Amino acid sequence: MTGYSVDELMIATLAACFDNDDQVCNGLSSVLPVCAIQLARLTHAPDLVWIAGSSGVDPLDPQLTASSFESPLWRDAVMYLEHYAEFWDYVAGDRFLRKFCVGAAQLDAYGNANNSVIGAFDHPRVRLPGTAGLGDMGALDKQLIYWVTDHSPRTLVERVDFRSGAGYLGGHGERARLGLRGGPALVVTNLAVLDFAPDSQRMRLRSVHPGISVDDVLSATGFAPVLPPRVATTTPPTAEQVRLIRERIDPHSYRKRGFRPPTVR
Amino acid sequence: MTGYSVDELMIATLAACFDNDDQVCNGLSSVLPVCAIQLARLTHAPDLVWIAGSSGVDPLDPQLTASSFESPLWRDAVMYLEHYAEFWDYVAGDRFLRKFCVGAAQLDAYGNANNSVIGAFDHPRVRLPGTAGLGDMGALDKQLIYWVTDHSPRTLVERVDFRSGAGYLGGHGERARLGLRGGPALVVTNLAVLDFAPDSQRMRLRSVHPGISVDDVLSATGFAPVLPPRVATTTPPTAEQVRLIRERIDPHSYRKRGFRPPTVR
Amino acid sequence: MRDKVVSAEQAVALIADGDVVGLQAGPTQCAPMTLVREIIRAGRRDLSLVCLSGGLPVDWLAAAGSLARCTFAAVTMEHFGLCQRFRRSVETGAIAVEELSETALYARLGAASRGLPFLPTRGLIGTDLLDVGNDALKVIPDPFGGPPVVACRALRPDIAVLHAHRADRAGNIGIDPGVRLPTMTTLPRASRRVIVSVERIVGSAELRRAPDRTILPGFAVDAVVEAPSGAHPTSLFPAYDHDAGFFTAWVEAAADDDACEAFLDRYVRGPATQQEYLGLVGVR
Amino acid sequence: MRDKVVSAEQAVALIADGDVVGLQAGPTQCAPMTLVREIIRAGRRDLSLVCLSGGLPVDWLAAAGSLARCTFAAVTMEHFGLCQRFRRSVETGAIAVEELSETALYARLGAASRGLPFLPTRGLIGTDLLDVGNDALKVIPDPFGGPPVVACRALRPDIAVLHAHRADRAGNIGIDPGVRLPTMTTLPRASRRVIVSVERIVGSAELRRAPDRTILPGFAVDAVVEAPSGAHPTSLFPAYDHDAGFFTAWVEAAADDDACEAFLDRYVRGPATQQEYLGLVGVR
Repeated sequence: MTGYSVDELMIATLAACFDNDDQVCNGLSSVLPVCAIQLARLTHAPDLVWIAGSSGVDPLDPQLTASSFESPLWRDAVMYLEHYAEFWDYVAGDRFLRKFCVGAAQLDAYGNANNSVIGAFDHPRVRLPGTAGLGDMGALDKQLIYWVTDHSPRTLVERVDFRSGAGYLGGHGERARLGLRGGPALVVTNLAVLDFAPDSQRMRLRSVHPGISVDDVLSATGFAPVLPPRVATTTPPTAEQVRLIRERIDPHSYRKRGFRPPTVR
Repeated sequence: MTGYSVDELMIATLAACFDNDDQVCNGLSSVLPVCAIQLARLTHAPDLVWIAGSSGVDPLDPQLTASSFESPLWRDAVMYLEHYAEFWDYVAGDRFLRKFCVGAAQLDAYGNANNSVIGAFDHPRVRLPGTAGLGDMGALDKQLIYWVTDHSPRTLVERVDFRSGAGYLGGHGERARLGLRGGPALVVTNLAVLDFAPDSQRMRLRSVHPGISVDDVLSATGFAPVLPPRVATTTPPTAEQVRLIRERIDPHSYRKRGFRPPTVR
Repeated sequence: MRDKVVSAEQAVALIADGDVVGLQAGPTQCAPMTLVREIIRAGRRDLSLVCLSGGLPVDWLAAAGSLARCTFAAVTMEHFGLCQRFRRSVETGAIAVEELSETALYARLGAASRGLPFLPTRGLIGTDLLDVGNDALKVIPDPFGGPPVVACRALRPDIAVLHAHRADRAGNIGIDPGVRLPTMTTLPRASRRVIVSVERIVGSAELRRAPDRTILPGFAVDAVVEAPSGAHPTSLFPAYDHDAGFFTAWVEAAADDDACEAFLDRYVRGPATQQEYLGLVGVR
Repeated sequence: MRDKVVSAEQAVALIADGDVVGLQAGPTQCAPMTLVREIIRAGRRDLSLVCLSGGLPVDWLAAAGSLARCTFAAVTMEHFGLCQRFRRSVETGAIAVEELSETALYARLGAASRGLPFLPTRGLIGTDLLDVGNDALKVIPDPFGGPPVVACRALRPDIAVLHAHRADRAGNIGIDPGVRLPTMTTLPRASRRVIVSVERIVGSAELRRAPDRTILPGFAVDAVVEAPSGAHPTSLFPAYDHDAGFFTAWVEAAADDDACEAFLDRYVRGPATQQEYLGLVGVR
């Protein structure tokens, strides 16, 4: 077995965000983060506490299905968390669950996210699923890690149609002035990895995936990200990581859903 | 078996307060209300829902001990209520648990209750146990049913040293003007039964127990209660009620604790 | 003992046109589907739905024209995609929307269940959801000098509708070991009345063997309906998973107006009883 | 896996003089008595105790001079009467008091556990507890136009101390079927650090057989101490009842200064280990 596909690269990149002392949960429609959490637990972060589906703590024998929110995922959990009083209490404090993987329909240059509407709120062109927990996570002291399977000018825009979740708002410290701590930390897409420039808090290209050029990324992005002097190449997954993903974590390839045929010219 | 003692009369009087559709809980140090709840369930109110020790719903086989707050009391409960989110939620709403039996160290002419201090709050002569749930119950839309085993000028006073629980405050509608509904409904003592005059909301003598005169009550009371034209005699418990209390509900006579030797001249 | 067990039809008679209805449902998780079908069969209109993150039942109610309004944190069927009938009804303005974050929705329900006028959240700050004219949300100062919070006004549904594993005739509701589903107890505590469908009516003695798995006391439940597989096609673990084939069939039908109506006629309005429905969908 | 199991002495080393200590205890119900004895043995001073309705452990801590302050809804040993040493310390001014109603205390802890600056309650209105200079309570208007409520400022103990049935080495805490004791989960969620003593350390596999009976996740627990009968003389149902004879002996000793000191020397400061203590009090 040689090679890897982009989903596997993204999983390995997300996995590297989790430290051994972290706790992390996954939400709805989050097969990629689930694979990343599992990969981290099986490699560099064996003590990483996973709250599967925001419900089951530290499952021993999770069964990945097409859903990242159904009961098989937290098989053999050591504890169930009640969603309102337990899960959200642990999130809302400042000690636990400091990192969140977030998928969003639209993401803008300052890391604000939209899962609500395209168009006007009251008469939208597209009614999206809704903010769910994103409207909370964005306002709390969390590191948001965005993942995007469809890096395109439609998903990465200069300004979101609607802010369902607070990123750096207009940038340049506006978030902190509103009294909010934390904020977006990383954006992992099917083309590149981006972070946020410290001063302007505008999205910055950090690395392009092997085989993707900086120009590929720029033409697939709906705004001009900050370009550092040198753009690295994303570290590809190791053969062992790929093996774990394919054989152990996701043998049925649920992770492939949500990826379109390559959109890069 | 003939006759009855005053604890049994009080139990029967309290039991008559509970209707078949009510829910009722008991707190700490509440053997008398527990006996009354059980008596009601065994006689006129078989469907009365009892939340034993504010913890166990509808126990089938409660075992009365010296404590009214330990686990044997809710043996064979159909549900346990968590104290904060479940018990207090059901209390704080306006649909359930509309009546509360309350014991207090001091009670005043307008039904305010003190379980906090005798003397000044910061340097009390006597530090009492504390308000517990009384400070909540008094502010909610509940009917408070006070029970007093030691009717004396020390326990029934013109004005409590400290308001741990709101009754009618200064009377004459002050409670309602503060936006509070409900309030004290009945006071069952070892000498008499009192309620509250509709206009002044001052305590009013309703009935004296058999063998007790109105003057006995007045000289044992630290204020002048409202006297209606006719003061009835409290209905004594029936032989069947006494038998149930003695043989079935409280065979070990825990209910006798807290009663002093007769204080009436 | 007041016997709370009634038919689905009798239970749904407790719901009036225009009511605020709290619905227990996840994207594919446990919803009271027998009762949802009955609501549609009974032709209820102008309902204001309150549902944390419901999927297919929200889509059905939208498709049947039962909804005037919906309060939610998400409406989605997860891997089966957006709820297309709901989505279109919102886009045409037929259904008004109150979108809340999860903590804000919990705060609104929690305030109602606690008899409070509001509860605060630190969520939503920095989002546009505070700027869409929602008068149930107010940014207020912290009286102790910290940063402001969002006061979320109590939301008290007229009726809560949910599904669980078992109940006794007095209406005490028990669940099998497992996660307590989101809003499963908050929603009924917040609501004026409560209807619960269950897999099985059992004797109270069965509940008394594990009182810590009783989630609602009978005094707070108005009606209980026995409905085996009553969450189908949503999941009720550990009893059964969601029916992926049925979800897919609905997604396909929902794409077309006629197919959608035919689907509702066949599966929702057609079967007169739960047994008939289960036979039709091939369960058991 | 980070192993959380330590000795009582090591656990209590996490508590500093002057700390705000949240104590799980009822009037005669489950308190972490092994840890309370260790706090006294270690000579901790100036503690601010937070305890919903504790009894004997509060009295012991008062008698030992460990307390500067106490936040409570009640301090009582129910049928064993008032806590006489605590009472006298308050009457002499040696211990300052913050008395709260139950909902106000829950609101203060609940706000801390939810990361909120305050939570409101409708309790306390009309009582003098709002007029004793407690700056953690403020009557505020309802921003939606209803009657005012009492905002209760978040109270975040430095450390929570509690006792339960079992834990695994990762610090996941499990209980036997029964009531979840008041504050048993609220208090640790509100606190910066958490110490739990348990009857038995078990393998994680035992907890995984009934995850709905795990009440605290290991990541939120800092230290676990194995202490069989570690709640004695308070009760831990269904394992054991409170020890009425021992309570009575304490009540008698507490009536006299010398007898009180002798009692503490014998039962609290004397035994070096839990086994020695249990031998002394005749348990097992």
